[in-house]
Amino acid sequence: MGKLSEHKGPKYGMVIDLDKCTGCGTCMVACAHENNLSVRPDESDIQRKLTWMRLYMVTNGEAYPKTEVSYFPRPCMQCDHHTPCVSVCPATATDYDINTGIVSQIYTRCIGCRYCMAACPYHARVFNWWDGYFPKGKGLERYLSPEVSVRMRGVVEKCTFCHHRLMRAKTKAYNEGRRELEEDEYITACTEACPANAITFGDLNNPEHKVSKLIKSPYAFRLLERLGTQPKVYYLSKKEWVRKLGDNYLPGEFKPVNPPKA
Amino acid sequence: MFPFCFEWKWDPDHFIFLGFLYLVLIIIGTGLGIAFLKTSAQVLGFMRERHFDH
Amino acid sequence: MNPFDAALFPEGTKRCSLKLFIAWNIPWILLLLWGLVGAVLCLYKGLNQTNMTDYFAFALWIVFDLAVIALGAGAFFTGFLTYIIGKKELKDIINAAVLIGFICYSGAIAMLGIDIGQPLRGWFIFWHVNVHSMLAEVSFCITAYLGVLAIEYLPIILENRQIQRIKELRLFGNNLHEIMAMFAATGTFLSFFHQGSLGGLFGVMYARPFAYREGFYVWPWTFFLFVLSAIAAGPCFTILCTRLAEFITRKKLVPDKAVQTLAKIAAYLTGIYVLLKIVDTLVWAYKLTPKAGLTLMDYYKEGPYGIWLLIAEVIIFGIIPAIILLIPKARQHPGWLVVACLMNCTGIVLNRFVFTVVTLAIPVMPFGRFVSYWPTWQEWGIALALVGYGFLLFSLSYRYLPLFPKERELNP
Amino acid sequence: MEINRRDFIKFVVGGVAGIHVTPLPWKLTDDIAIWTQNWPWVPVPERGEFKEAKAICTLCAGGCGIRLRLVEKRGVKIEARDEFPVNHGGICPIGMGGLQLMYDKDLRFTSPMKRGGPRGEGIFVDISWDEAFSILIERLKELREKKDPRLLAVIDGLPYEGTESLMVRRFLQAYGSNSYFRLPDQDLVDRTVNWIMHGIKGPMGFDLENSDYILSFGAGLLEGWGIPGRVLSLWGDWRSKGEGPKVKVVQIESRASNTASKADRWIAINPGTEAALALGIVRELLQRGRYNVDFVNEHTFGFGDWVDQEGRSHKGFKSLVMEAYTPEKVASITGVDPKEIKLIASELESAKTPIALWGRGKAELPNGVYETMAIHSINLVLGRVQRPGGVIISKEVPLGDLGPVFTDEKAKDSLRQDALVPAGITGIAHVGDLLKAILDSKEPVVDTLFLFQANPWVTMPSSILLEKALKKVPFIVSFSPFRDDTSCFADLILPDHGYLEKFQEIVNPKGLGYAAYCISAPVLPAAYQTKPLGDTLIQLAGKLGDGIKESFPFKSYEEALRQRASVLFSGKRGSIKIQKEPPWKWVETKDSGIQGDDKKDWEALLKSNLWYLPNTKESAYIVFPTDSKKVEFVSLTLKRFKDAIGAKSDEDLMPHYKALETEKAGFLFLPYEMVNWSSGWAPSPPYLTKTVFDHILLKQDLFLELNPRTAKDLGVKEGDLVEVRSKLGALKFKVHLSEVAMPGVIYAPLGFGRIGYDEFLKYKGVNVATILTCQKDPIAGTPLWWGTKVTINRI
Repeated sequence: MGKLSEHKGPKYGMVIDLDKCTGCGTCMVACAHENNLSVRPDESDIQRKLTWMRLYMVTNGEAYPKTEVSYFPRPCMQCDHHTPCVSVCPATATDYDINTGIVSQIYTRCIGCRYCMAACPYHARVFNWWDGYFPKGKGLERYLSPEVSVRMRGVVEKCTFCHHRLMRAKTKAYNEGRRELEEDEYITACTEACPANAITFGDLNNPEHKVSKLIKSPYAFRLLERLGTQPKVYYLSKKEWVRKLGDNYLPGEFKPVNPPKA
Repeated sequence: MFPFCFEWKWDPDHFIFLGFLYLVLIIIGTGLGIAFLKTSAQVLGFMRERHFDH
Repeated sequence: MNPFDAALFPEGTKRCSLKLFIAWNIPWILLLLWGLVGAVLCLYKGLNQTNMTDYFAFALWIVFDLAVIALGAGAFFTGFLTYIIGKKELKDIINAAVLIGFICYSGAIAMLGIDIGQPLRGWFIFWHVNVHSMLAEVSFCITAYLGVLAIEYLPIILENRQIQRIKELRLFGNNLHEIMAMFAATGTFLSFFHQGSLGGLFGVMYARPFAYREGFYVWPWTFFLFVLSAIAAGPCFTILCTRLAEFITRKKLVPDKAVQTLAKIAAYLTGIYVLLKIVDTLVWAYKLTPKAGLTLMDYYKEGPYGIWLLIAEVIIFGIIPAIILLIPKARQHPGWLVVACLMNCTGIVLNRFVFTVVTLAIPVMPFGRFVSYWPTWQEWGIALALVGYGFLLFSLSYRYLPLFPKERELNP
Repeated sequence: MEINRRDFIKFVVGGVAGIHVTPLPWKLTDDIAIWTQNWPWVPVPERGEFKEAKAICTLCAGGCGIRLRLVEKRGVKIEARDEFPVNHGGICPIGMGGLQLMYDKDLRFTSPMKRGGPRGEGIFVDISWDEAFSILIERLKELREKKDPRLLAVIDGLPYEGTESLMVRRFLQAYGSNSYFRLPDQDLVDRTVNWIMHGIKGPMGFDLENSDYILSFGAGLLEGWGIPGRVLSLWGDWRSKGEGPKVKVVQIESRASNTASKADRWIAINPGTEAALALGIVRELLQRGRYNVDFVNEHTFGFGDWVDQEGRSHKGFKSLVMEAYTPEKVASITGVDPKEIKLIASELESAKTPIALWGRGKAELPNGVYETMAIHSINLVLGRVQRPGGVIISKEVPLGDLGPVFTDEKAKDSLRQDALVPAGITGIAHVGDLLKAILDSKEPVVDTLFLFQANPWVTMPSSILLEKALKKVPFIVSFSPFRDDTSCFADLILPDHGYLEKFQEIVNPKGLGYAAYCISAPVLPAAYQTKPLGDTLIQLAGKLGDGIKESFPFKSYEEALRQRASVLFSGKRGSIKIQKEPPWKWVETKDSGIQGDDKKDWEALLKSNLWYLPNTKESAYIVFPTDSKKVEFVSLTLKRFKDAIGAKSDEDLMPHYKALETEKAGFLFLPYEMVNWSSGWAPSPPYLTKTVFDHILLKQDLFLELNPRTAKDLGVKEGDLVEVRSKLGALKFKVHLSEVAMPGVIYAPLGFGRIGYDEFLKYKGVNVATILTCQKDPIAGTPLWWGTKVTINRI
């Protein structure tokens, strides 16, 4: 699987600026809407909450009035190296697309063994413990998008970087006789929704794209980078304490960035 | 599992993994087959039945 | 004595009255029924009937699966020793070993069938197999091996006094018996790989520092440790079961020679296993864990699962039974033997529990939180049904089949 | 032939073997698997042609521009419009989830209904529109003929300047009633301040797009303050690394809210003492002489000491501040270090376009008038009025009116009498006044009550009174499209369309820095048997006849809208075309896009969904229509009403700080608001329940947020169940310990404990608003709610 990383084609990735992120949750709602997530009468159990984009609230651990809170929006990391969930799935229900770098999930193939969930350290995968909540005549099915299939009980689902939006964009481009997509032609629902424009989406393999510039920032980091999963979701923050929360560090290991002299 | 499933690849991994699997199945199959044929042979009297003890 | 019932007993053996036998089995049947209710609920309503969550993707059932498959290893290993190595004395215990193996594997597979979210598509594992998945390897091997166990168990059934009367079946049984070595070999091969792969299952989760291990080629060290621990504990479990049977039937069923041979082999294997486990633990604690930016204690800093688990698993239920078994005097002493076997098996179960539950309870993300879990009655029911099923099948087999070839000699 | 055991066994073995060589079992296995992939109870979204429609979002008075993705006529997704100046690409979670509010049947009144169970249970039975009308007409006629028309009361939560609200007031007037009540919100306080300080009766705006330093006195910029879509998107711009001027945000608040944490600096302050800090900052500026001398001298009154007509000399604002708000004093009141005050002053000095903001949290609950004046006085001494990046006080939208109201004799007679529930000096009474009157007065003050987009159950402090009061009202009619909590007490429902199903309109989106008018045509077909409010009122008037009918000469709501718009067009000012140059650039729009043809212009307006009038250099030089023709630090307007407001000293005419008198005992109990949870009239879309953390709501339990130190004093632990009791009542919470909370103060979120709507919202947590104890603002009469003291007991 290592060889995939050298692949030259587009490799879609995301950069989330945590200093811009206000923790408003619009990304979660947009994602749920875009991807036909089921919503149950009670969604307060974080261990069974169906959401592809999850918001984690973190604090700097200081006592009042030095307290500070921040947020980690967490889509699927679309791990690039030896994708932990892909290699373990016994039924090939999830796969890493060499041409996009996107990790797919085939709901009609998944047998619900949940090995992929155990293998994913980001809890990016959620299981359908129940049948989707669509009571008869309540009308909850009326806003469902035909672009994404509704999942059945007993299968695992996860963020797909709104893969159907890529298809949409490609079809459009094809009809206009273009082979290449423009930078902003394909973006995920959360990227489009974020009111603070904290999320940037694009092709990490394309030096022209904003994302590939942003990830060069000294303030850029990835979640649990040292595990070697090579996530394609990057985070930005000027706050040391926030960056420190991006990974596990032994005492003295974390190297603060000194802001570049202006 | 079969070449006509789309995830099938003609790579060593598949050869080794499924190679062994099919080998095992064949062995088990033959074993059963032998026992079955032998028995029928003995029943039909083509073959003398040996007394068997543990 | 009910004549029809008695007519089924193995020749020249004494069995308790039918009434008593039925009474004895009632609790097991109740356990089975409890499990049945749970199973129906889980299959009909879905896995929301359990307390499993997105964090506890694996839970009680997987622990049970891993445990019984490890303990069931006695079957293939004894088979291997009997037919391949040629330890004739073990012929006196092989039947029991096979039966125990059969119970464990059939039970485990049944439980897995409920554990997955889409049982009706379970066979996709085979059809759309991903050859890189340890779980695929496990599924293939245990299903194939269950077939082998069935074949090994079949002749024993066919040796029932009444069935023996039917020429075809008797002959078929005999003929199967003749080529048992072939099946034993196959079983050994299969078992080696799935026991290993069960370990690989966790070892390969390189993004879960608690479970991840380096290894040899595609196999993490847990692969080999699981094989080793299984063949070390399997025989012990076989011994325990036969001892239990002897205790309950108040008869001697297996000659000491057979038991001692197993015990001796188990002793060495346990010894080697514990040594390697200690090495593995040290490498894990001082090499892999720091590499992930963690210290050993980070794993145990919260939640109900503490460092005591490690101590219990490796020292109390690892080193101690190994030592007892390795001292000939001790393992020849019936009491100590049972104690050692018991501790040994406990250690292995603990090991499987830790890899399954604790691995998932520990957050990897720095801002994640520890989670704990307690099964629902449905989960307990399904798990315990396995025990009920085991007792039931063993009791039936003992009553009606020549499970212990030497029973007559030992009880004239 | 007899079958022996052999044959039987042969048969069985043969059979078993036989079946497996047939394809049957394999086919079956396959079919079952295919069945699991197409379970009939898993919905399959209808396919169809994808379309796109543009609209505005009126779930709050923001009027954000939205794009709707449609499959045939079915809405499947809402997106924000980047080109729309109001929200420039921003949208809030509530707006994002809007479609669920349209389609979730149990959230909506799906047809006219009448009460089918006890009051407040929210049990209704469907009736026809005809029946609904005839029930109401009968009652209104009888009330008007036989009783006092003033017994028809209205609680109006519609945007104040909107056409719907105008129609409601017009209906009431034509009917002959002056019992008009609004929900007390910050908009009302702003209007009051605008009136008493600048002499302008209209909303205030904040030109945040041009501010470079934002001093926020508890304004929850990230909790949903103003237009969330706009503010959140601005926040992103302010935080953009790289080009553009760096904008600095300083948050003054007692709780480490998102805004406080994400701001450049957070200043923890004793709750309710903001005014003191503001005036302390003013004093520091005056001390240094670093205030806008020209502006203060030329455009303000009452800065220095002054002499009235009677020749009596009075203390001016400057001497008041210099005497009363010394750093030490302010520090002791607010708990803010004097060094901090100096720092802020220096920052204000060095900033080019600073602004001081007010309006706690979402600025839905009102602040005090004096308090608001005090904070605004920072803007005044810096001359930050009608300037880029400052406060905009004149945002007139030249829409036409609806023509003369025909008050027939009956109406004239009753209107001559005083209102049954007197309003304050602002001329606007609040729900609170009504409820008190209902509960206290022997005489009936209301017979029939109309509810328009009003849900005081959650939007009004001490709403525990609501239940008691509403149960004393003989007949309640709700025109809400949603099964909101207050509507649960209604006897008759004449449901409005959902927002995307009707003509939507926002005049002057709240807090926007320039005059704007957002309007959009229906983009979804009505999902249920509802009727646009405007049309309902027109038909109601028609059926009532007399002057009322004459006051509503329109065929439809749309016609009324067009009549108003035509005046807008004739003015030829502003633009109905969204220009490249954004409206906050302070330049005249080149091409207004108005062609002078009402039909064409109307279509153009519905296409852009926006009319706006940018501020220009000229806007800076307005004449303030006060008595002094200046901005009044000392409000002569208030002087006129000084008896009514009980003003004794000069101070009472000026911005000043006055502590709320609260009980000594107990803990201060403050509500907080969340951008991802509606604490207003619109329900939270079900998807929002996914965004609420489990330390805020877990199953049915709402969490009380308190500092670990406070918890230690109280002897409570994380997760404990406690009872919080105020003068008004008690609520149950679970405890959550967090350093976010100020020691000694306890916090809980607003908007929970709903009794209306459906399983997604109903009975989740408790409604904090119910037990907030209030005092009345001497000027606006609005509730002052941040002084609630409570006792906490473990249970």
